[in-house]
Amino acid sequence: MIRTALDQIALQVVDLHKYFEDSHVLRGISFTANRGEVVALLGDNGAGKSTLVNCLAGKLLPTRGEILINGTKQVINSPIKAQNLGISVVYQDLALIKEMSVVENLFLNREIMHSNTLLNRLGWLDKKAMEMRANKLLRRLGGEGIELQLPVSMLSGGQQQIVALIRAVNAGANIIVMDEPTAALGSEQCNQVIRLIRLLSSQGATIVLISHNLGQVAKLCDRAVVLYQGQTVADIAVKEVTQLELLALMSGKQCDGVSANQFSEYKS
Amino acid sequence: MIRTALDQIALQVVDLHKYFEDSHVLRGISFTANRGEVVALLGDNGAGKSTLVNCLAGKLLPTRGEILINGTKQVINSPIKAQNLGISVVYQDLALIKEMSVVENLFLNREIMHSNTLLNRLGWLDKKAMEMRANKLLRRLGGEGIELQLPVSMLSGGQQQIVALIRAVNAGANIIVMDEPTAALGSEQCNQVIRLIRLLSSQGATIVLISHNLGQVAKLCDRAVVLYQGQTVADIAVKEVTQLELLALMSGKQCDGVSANQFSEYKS
Amino acid sequence: LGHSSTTYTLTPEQSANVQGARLSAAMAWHGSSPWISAVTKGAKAEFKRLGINVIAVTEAHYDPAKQVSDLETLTALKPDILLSLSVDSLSTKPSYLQLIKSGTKLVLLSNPISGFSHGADFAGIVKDDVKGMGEAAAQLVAKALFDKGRVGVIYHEANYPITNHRDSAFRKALKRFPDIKIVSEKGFVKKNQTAQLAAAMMIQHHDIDAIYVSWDAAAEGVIEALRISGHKDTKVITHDLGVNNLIDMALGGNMFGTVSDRPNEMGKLMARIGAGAAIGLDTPLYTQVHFNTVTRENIAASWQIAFATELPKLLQQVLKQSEQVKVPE
Amino acid sequence: MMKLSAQVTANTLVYYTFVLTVVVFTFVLHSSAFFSVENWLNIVRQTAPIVVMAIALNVALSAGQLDLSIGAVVALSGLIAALLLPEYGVVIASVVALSLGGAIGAFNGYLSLRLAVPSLIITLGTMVFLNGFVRYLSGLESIPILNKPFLALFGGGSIWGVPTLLLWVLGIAVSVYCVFNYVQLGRHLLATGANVTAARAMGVNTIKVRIIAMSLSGFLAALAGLLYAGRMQSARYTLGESELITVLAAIAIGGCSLLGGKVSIWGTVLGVWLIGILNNGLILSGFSSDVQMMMKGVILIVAVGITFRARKQ
Amino acid sequence: MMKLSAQVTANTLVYYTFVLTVVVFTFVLHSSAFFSVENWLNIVRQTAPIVVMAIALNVALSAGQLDLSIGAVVALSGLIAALLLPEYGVVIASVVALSLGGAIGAFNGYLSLRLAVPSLIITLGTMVFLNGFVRYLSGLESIPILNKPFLALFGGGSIWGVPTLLLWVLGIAVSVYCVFNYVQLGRHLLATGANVTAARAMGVNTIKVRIIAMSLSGFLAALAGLLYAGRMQSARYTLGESELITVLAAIAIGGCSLLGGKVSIWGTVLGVWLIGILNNGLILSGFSSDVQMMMKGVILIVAVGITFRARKQ
Ligand SMILES: Nc1ncnc2c1ncn2[C@@H]1O[C@H](COP(=O)(O)OP(=O)(O)OP(=O)(O)O)[C@@H](O)[C@H]1O
Ligand SMILES: Nc1ncnc2c1ncn2[C@@H]1O[C@H](COP(=O)(O)OP(=O)(O)OP(=O)(O)O)[C@@H](O)[C@H]1O
Ligand SMILES: [Mg+2]
Ligand SMILES: [Mg+2]
Repeated sequence: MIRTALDQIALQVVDLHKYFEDSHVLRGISFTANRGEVVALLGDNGAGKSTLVNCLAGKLLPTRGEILINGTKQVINSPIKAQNLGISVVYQDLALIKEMSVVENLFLNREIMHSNTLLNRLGWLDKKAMEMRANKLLRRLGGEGIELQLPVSMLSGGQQQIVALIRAVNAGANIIVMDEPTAALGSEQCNQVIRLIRLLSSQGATIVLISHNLGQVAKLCDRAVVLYQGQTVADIAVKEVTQLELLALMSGKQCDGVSANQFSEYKS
Repeated sequence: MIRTALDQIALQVVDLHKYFEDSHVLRGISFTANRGEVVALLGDNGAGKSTLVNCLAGKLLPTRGEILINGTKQVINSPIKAQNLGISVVYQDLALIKEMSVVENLFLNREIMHSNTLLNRLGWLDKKAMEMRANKLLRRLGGEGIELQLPVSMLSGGQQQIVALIRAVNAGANIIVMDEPTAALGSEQCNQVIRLIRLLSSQGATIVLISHNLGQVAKLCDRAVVLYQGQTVADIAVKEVTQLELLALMSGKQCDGVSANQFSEYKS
Repeated sequence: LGHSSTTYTLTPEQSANVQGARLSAAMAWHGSSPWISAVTKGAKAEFKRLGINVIAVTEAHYDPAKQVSDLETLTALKPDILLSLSVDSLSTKPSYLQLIKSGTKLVLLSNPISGFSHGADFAGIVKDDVKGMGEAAAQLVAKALFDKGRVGVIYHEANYPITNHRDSAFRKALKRFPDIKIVSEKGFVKKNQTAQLAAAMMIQHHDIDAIYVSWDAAAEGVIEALRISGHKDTKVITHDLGVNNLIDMALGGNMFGTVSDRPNEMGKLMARIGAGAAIGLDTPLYTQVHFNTVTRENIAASWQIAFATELPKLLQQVLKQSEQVKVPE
Repeated sequence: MMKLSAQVTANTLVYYTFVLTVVVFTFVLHSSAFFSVENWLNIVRQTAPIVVMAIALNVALSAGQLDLSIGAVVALSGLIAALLLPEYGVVIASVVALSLGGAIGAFNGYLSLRLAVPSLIITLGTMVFLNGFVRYLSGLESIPILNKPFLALFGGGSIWGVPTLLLWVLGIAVSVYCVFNYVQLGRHLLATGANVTAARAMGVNTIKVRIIAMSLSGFLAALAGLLYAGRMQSARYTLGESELITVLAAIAIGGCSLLGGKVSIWGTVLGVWLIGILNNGLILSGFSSDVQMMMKGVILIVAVGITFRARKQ
Repeated sequence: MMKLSAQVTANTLVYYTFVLTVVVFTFVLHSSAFFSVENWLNIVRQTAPIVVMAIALNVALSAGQLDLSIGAVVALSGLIAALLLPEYGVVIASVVALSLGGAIGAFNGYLSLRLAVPSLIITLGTMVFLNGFVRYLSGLESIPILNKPFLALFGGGSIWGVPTLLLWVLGIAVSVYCVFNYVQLGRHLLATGANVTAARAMGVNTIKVRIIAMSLSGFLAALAGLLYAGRMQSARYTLGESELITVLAAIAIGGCSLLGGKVSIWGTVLGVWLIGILNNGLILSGFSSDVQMMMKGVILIVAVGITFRARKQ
């Protein structure tokens, strides 16, 4: 697979901090992700991964620190802003509207409007087009069995996750952040997601992937950024470490192969 | 590890069907689980696993079919009934009350009351006792970092799952049904859960485990019941099949090693 | 035509004519109160005597829109006679006209409707001597204070002609007593506010000797406030009769006196005028009903005149007790 | 206990019709006047402004906002129109009244979001303020309306035998129905009402959407005010004041949740009509007003109970 | 946008005090009578039954149920007590009135769950029915109460200089506060209100809990009725009728959500007092009632806005 423009930094996070009242959840997160790269974000439960994702998504405002998109410093103060910056997110809690149907969720805020100019102005929806599109998208990720008109609350856990994934991927974003996107998926669906991620990154998208499945990470990712209690403790090429070493890093232990300082080289 | 009373059937499901309006989701589920056994419930996304769990938990009433607990036919028409029958469940969606704190969730409906007889009668809570107990329980599953007084909504995804697990395990039930209990957990926590399940089953509890992680299933389970589109297509000893064979069964393919009919021996 | 009267009667033949005509009647009131119940009762009794069938009674919760709806609904019944008190003459006028067009004879209580002509549009108005009642209330205040003292006024702050006129008649009449001063005036929108208003008034003016309130139900709150704040000697003067305040009066509480009209008689008169109009008789434009000034001494008699019913049991008991108490006085 | 779809469902209609029929038959036994065309047109006319108020509240609720000020906006709008009509004519008077309604709604929405105070409290404040203001403005007098075009447009007249008020009701109901079923805005309103957090995460401008919901609610309430004024040929400070509870009842009966994210336009229309029919039938039946109220309560519970059971099956 | 804890928080108190002070100072400029002990006791007495009503509604809301019938139950309870007192004495009269309140609440709860109809609609039906019934029962007359022990117990008197009504308010508030903070029932009420599905899945008997919530609400409403009757030394069919909106406002100001799962007893008490102080201060200020209403609206928005902003920080 050919990685394009690997040297272009798409996303850079510099010394990010986040407090919730007086609990200091992110205590200095720094890492970079290049164009077309798949970066794993690893860490134990409660390490702060989702909090970081929320900061990138504009759902939370970091207390301190910088986020650079394509080299420019940005204040991501709302999900709309994140969207405009080309960031798309699969949230751990999916953030779907359970009462609304699958199509409605897939196209919320990205509705396909009627082609007639007048109706288009009014925001008149082209329901047919959306359904056709949705069917195509679902097939791509093994979601053929999902009934388009069913409210999301009636889908199985895995089916809901597929819907959230498709929604995020369909945004045509340059940076896609995925918070445990395969946690509820079966093996076959998992593989389809892995193939999709490969495809997207080959097309130049930057992927930040959170996963507890180290096997998947080893197969898929170029680099791994390890968080421990809200701090980045390592940022290393996946090929250079074993899974055991990664586990050690995640539980706060130093390991022989990589020193925690090693990752400071990546810092600008 | 010594399995006690393996021949006693703790849970038996016979030809269970469930319709949602006109969609036929469970189309004949039959399997048994013996005392002290760990039974895996496998199936693709949307196969009907969680629906089956909901029927066992008393959240849904099956349209047709029978459930026998310790050999007696039971109509499980409410979660209270299930609880009284000694069934405890970790739901896929966790079913925690997000607005309430961790302790409150752990002890909801199992509150420790004040020892003073009068106050006890009034239902006066012994908050101290509950906190101490909660701390002990959390430590057992790697949840030391979880703040007891925080509302569950503020916990990380994995932390929430730990809380739900502990709550279910703490009920002292004979039959524990776990719907993807490790989906959001890190490797270390996963291992702790595996150890816990082994301990519980060695103490005589029957465990029904739903998991997409076949490696985990192979390590932990005695038997695997495979669902495909709402039907049981296999019920086999885990040792007798390879992961690939299981995958084939889950995707509806017959496989050489085991015929689908084989499981009919387990029926009745 | 256009004459005023204090009574209206039907001769026996006229009554017989009415009975033969098999008429129907409806009533559309503005709201509900013991007073309007007494009017309804009087009217119903008279209608019954005249063989007229009462087919519907509505009350509008003091909401003109509701009254318009009520009137429109009544058109479907096509009553021959309609007795009504209009909440708001302007907005109800079109609906009255609709009824009148279909042949209904309209008898009004208290409030006229501007632009309606007597005979053509309506049969007559039965009303109180509003000015006289206001003046009588002023007399009562003077009597309570021995012509000298400070007065508070708690008045109905809404567009409602009867009470508005009565209140201003009271104010005007009180000016005839040079040593009586109105020191505070507060308006209420809903009658359950009067306790708050009275309490506030007494806090600002500890030395108020008497309070005038627009009507009886509103006076209950005033008496409650006076009682709780310990102002035993402040007298309350109002209009209409209510058991609760009469008991207070009988027991020598804050309630000093009230001016009562005769709702039962009003109902009877309205019924008769409606019946007369329905068989084509001439009817008076205005029919005015007398009022009574009620104090401790004449409670029982006034009740009988106003409501034509037995005195309520509790009130009877209290009156008996207080007479016994009064003996040694 | 699962929440139902946020979609607008039309199939509940059947059950309402059923309930209506039950109610109708209850009265048939008592009164034949009930069944005249005239009487039915009466009911339609009487309930028209209330239907529009109920739709207004429905729009606010769809986005999870509660608007208690609609009653007061009704009074204000009617009054403003009545005051402006003699000098400025029907166009300016209506436009000013409607814009004012929309502006008050927008103000409510903006303030509630800016101060992070529930819309319930803000609109309660606005309601109390406006109640005082209309009393002040009108001097407690009714203002007559003599302007012919205004009365023709908003009043109790008819076009080809169909009451203008019915046309208004149907026109507004159809438009709002379309917004919720076929237009992007409708989706965003419902998404915001069902789950603000998720809608925001998906990039919906929930603040804008909620302000739009409140403005639309204010605008429609103002329109209800014009319809009231037209029907009564006058405006009064008490207009719409006491209808809030009717409107809430109608909406709840209609199947719209007070928790947001759901909307049921035709259910609401039928809900108001049901209450209108009840009032009308009970008056025609000749009961005293005490008994009328008692029966109203009982019938309400029974009718709704039947509806809900029927819907569940 | 994250939901806050379902726990009862006492720390918001500070902010209310702050708002109260602001409001107080607004009036200080106008009237010195405002600051007399007499006036403050006066406010406490006048608001006492409303506080109890508000706590009643709070209990219902905690379990996610809305109880619109509390106003009507207040009237019924007062009336029943007044009618029974002369013959049966204080004990029987109060017990019957209170039990009736509890029974009506239980009936509401049972019916709402049995018919699967929102409690809003059922209690609306009950409210309308009872409104009619109390009118019928009372014949629109006030029923006087002369029973001395009853008046001493529920009335406007004092014990050691403290108004009995204040003792009632504090007693009830403390008890209900304890239930929600220290007793199993409170947890179950809040859990049911926050998330019925999850509470049910955890084995809470949500049906029983919600019926208990409604019964308690009815019981407390009936108690409010006795306090009203005691204070007014009479019972009227209109008692409590028009207080529903005040009660809703107070609860919303007090920080209790109308969506259930949250409760704020002291916030509610202070909310009612805030509204009481506002009314009192405005009356003392001598404005006309139009201006009073306008100012009330503005102050309400401003005060609550300040409170919410302060609380957020
Ligand atoms: N709103 C909040 N208030 C207080 N603490 C919070 C809040 N949100 C998150 N936290 C805390 O921040 C920590 C990190 O949470 P986060 O969700 O980022 O973890 P995570 O790395 O995604 O874990 P997981 O793998 O379990 O999803 C947790 O300990 C959590 O309790
Ligand atoms: N209330 C409902 N109404 C209609 N269909 C439903 C409902 N609940 C579940 N289903 C359907 O039943 C099927 C099985 O769902 P279930 O949740 O049991 O799957 P599962 O095996 O648990 O899948 P997963 O591994 O993704 O959790 C799904 O296709 C789902 O759409
Ligand atoms: Mg996470
Ligand atoms: Mg599942």
